[in-house]
Amino acid sequence: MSVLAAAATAPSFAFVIGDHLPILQVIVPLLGAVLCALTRRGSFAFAIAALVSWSLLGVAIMLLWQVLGAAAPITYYIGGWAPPWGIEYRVDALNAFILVLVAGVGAITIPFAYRTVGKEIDEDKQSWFYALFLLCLSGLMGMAVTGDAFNIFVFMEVSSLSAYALIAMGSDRRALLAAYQYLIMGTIGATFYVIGIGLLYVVTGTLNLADLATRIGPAFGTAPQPILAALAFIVVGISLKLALFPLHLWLPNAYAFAPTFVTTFLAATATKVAVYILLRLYFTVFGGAISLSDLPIAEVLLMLSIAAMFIASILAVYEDSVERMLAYSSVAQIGCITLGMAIATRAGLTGSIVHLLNHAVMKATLFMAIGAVVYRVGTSCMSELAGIGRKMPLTMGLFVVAGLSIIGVPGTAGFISKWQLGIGAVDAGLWPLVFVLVGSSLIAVIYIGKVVEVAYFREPGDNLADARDPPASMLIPMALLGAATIYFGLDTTWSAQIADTAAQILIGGLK
Amino acid sequence: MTGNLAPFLVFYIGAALAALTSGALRSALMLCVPLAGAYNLWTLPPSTTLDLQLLDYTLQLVRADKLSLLFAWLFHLAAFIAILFALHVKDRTQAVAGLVYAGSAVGAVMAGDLITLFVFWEMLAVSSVFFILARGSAHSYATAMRYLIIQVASGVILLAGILFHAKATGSIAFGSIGLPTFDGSAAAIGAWLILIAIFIKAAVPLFHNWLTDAYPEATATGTVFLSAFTTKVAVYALARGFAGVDLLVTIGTIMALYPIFFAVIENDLRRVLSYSMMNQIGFMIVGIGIGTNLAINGAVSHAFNDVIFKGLLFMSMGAVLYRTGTTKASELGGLFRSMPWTTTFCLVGALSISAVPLFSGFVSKSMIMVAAIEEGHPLVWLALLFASAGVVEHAGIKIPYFAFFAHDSGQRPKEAPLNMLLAMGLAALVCIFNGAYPWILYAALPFPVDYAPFTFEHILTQVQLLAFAVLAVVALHKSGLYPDEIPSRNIDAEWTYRKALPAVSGAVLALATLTRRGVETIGGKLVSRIERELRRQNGPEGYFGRDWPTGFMALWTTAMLGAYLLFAYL
Amino acid sequence: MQALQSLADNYNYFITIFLMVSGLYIVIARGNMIKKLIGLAMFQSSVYLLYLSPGKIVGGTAPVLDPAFTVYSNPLPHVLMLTAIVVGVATLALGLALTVRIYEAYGTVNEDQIFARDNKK
Amino acid sequence: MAKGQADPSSSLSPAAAAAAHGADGAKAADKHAILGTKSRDNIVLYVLYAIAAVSLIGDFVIHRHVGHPWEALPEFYPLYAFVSIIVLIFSAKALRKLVMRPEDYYDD
Repeated sequence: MSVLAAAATAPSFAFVIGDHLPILQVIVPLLGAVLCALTRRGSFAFAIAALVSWSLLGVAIMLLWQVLGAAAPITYYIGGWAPPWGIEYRVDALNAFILVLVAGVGAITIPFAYRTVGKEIDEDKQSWFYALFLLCLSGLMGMAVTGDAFNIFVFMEVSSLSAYALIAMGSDRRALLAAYQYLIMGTIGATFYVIGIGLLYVVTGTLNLADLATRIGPAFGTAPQPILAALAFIVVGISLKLALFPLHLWLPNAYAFAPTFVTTFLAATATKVAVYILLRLYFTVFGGAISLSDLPIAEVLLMLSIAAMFIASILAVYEDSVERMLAYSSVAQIGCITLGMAIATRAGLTGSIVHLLNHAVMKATLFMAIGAVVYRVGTSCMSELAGIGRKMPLTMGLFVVAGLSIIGVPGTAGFISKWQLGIGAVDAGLWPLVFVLVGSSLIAVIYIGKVVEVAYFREPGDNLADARDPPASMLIPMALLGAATIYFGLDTTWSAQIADTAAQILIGGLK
Repeated sequence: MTGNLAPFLVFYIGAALAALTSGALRSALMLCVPLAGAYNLWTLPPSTTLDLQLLDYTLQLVRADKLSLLFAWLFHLAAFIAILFALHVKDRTQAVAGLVYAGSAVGAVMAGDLITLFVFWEMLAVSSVFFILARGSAHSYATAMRYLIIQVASGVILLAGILFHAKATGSIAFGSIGLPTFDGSAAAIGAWLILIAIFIKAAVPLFHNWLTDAYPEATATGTVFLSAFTTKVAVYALARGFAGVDLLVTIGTIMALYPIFFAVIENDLRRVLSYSMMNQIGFMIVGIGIGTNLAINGAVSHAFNDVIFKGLLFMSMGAVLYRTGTTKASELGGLFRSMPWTTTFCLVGALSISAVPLFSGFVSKSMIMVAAIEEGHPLVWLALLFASAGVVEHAGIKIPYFAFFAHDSGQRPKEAPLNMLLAMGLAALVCIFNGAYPWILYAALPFPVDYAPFTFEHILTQVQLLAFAVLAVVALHKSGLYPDEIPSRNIDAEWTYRKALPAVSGAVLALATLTRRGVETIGGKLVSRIERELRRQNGPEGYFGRDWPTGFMALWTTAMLGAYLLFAYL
Repeated sequence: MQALQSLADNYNYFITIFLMVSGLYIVIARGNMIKKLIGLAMFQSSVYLLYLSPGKIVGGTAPVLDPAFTVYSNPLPHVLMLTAIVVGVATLALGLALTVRIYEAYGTVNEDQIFARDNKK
Repeated sequence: MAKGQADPSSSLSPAAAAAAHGADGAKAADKHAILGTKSRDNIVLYVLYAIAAVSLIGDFVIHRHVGHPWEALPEFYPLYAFVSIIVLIFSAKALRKLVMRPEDYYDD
């Protein structure tokens, strides 16, 4: 409220905008989507999408700035209705961080869309494509910004429905099946979530997250079981959305057959926002009210995370399609993130949160690099990419940089995450997890190594005759995120330190 | 760092340039890299550091103190000699790998913190493997992969250790770590993990087989590079982190003894040298374990001398391999007739490693011996005396004898190429110079040297030892009791993972599949079987990898929900 | 007897659970994609009941302020479910559209046959 | 391929073999001489003997600072070295029985 109060005393334009930043995160892409849908030319739609993404990043950064400067979370009441009756948007360091992450990935990768969409999507569908992209973006931003449990569901469905449609636009017919499967699983996940929220509403009578956190405790005393059931529904529902092993089965095909840009964007953002929701509900809402050991969620999460880090990594080793390989690698990396959650200490959560960012950055780079290869060569099958490193030196160079980060080589962002998670594990006395982290990195050496071997140590075949680095519009986003991979490996002011603040918020509310 | 580059960067830049050039230009450029590096090192202001902030830690990319500078100088010298020796090789990969490898070694010894050390530790592993791969045979490929796995594993263990160490001490600075008793605390786990990682890299017995496996398999010039850096970085790391740890005295003694028995009966002369290398590192580790100023000085100076004389011996064997295509004692002999220079240089190396007075081994090894006896380790001292006699036998006599003298094999290969001779000559010169005038080396040692090598007493002791060791060999020869060179393969600890492990797991697997053709005999088969099994389960068609119907996914979800609900209502 | 009584008292919840479980079962067990979607729709419908039944108060009226009434139903679940119904309709529509496209591409809407056709290729 | 254990007749070292064939004449001796001719071999051996002998005397001339009681024993070092080598060689020969395998032992 402090910001609103300040606005009342000094009603300049800048302050008016400053007051409404949270809602702008949702409204701008939503309006952009409508505009895109109205245009009939792909390039117009692209221009709108690019403008929206860039301005969204600006807004998100301003919001983060405000939050870091403010003592309390920034709140915003939709339509002026005060919570718990009205919908409240509530931004603290954690979701401001997520907002910047999502908006940042959107803004940096959007130029990449221009060429790939031009090639992969029919001209008459391009404006729809961008409209869907902006809808998806709006949904993801909405999930991150809102402080209302049911509102999360709505935005989850906005982003998911548009994601299904986007995936279905892939050129391979298998994209349709992947989208269908994702739709069924996504809907089950979302429905589980909404069932959980419904149960909570029945026992507490509120949907506001902050309000829930205070009311669950008393309600738990009278009726513990509905609340535990709600927790179970919510955790499983969101686990599906974030592709927690073994609920990840929808993910590889969805990522492999979606249009390149969609893969890049979703891989970097969709699962991350789902993780955020889980963190928020598990720690802030439930953790503040009940003892988290009433359900063995941390234990199950720990086991599944370890399984993900190993099994999914090994799956990645045996994939011939680099896109599917990266998809499995994502499942493994999500395992790293949930591992930090399961450790549930400040250091572990810092590892989780910083890995949200770092993984988004490096996986987006990898998917863009391989997308550029697909753009030039038409396939991502390793058997047909021998010698690609010599034909597309910049692209594959960036692939290697991001690959090193996946492995966790010092000097890259991946190392920071792994290190932080390792510290978290030692801190919590779970030191065998250090070997789990290190072991899964070793497997990552193998699958990244396979690509490097194919790309650099073999003679290029005839099918690569006219392969060359992609145009600047694709190369620059790649290079930016590649540079970010290194930057976040060297300077952690904007990653680990904010993540630490966010982890403190999560841990601080624990009962 | 005014106007100076970080020392490792000189090599890395050189490697980049070597990747872009070819022919004589590249050769010239490569020779210039260690020279430029040396100039850079010379002008480096004293106690320079280069810091970088990471998380809550300070990375110290460069730390110049006496210990690190000595090793840095050594590696520059070794790199120059090895590059000169390999100058005729027209292989870009080996050229680049060599410079990266040398640069990583320099980087590792100048690293002021453990994370930087780890980075270079892994860089050493990755860059050095190309020398084994470059041999180009299926055999060397398998060897290279075994080598790489062990080396990378060492790095990974190091990283895990660093994590615990950092957690326990709150610092990643690479100083004295010491070895607390193992009580399960983070500090103890960290120290032990780091120590084990270093042991692997130092080829301590039972962790050593990558060395005797890989070094004889590398190219003629590659082994010269390999012999110079990896293990000496490990020695440096021990000296820095674990000086004065009692365990090292025991381990070093075992390490000095264990390989000499194998060296006597080994037929491949480059493998003999590999065993000899372990033996010499054993001496150094004893010195580090004793931990007094004299002992550390001895260990460090012996590391310096060992790189040069062992490099010289490997070079002479490399020249033999280059000219005759083999280093098997049973196929060589009498080469001194056509390779007189190589023979001479080899003899200088042999005299140096045998610690003959006025050759370099004498001025450094005796320091360790004296320290051992002065610090009250009589058994260690006796064992090291025994090992010294063994060195005379396998490195002082066996290597030159079977390659260049012995019975005439009838081969009359050409003398080694000029660049090889120059490289060997330079190394021989350093051996003699350090042996006859050790004061410059002594001045560079980490602690002030209060030791006089050339007393009558020391010289007499050494001459007696040497003369009667040689006499014993001659006597055994004359009486026909000396073991013949037999084309053979001696199994060593690698047997456990190349034979026993596969056999055991093969047996287990055979039980499962009942009628497999008996117990598997070689590691490759096992690996491929495990691999096949993994692929069957995890490949694109495998259980987890295949496409699943939506219903199956939904079932998993429901099962998970059911499990949670069960917990909730129980 | 008491069990029967509680069954009768909470019949709305049992209908909800029945719908939920049978909807999920159809999603799991049926290979036909349209049937799967129908199952999914049933599954979602159960949620509407879950929210609405506690919101309805017996004897309560619509929440329009009038001095004649003092007992109102909770309007919020109704509003929420309006949104959920919209979401459900959109999901179903998108799912059916995808099924149509799949039928065009594969000539079948049976998942097993689709797998068979993809693997043959 | 396995040669098995060396049988006694073939285990003669080249030097010993040279000694055994010494009577065959200068040419044969040249072939088996280590340094080309028998006389060169002998010079080296005589030098070695001389050094050994002188070093034995040294023990009585030069005062040794004793760090270990055994060092005070007369001719400790020569004896220790000589015995060491004998022990070493015989242990190594025994070791051979344990570890020696055909050259292609690890190959497929």
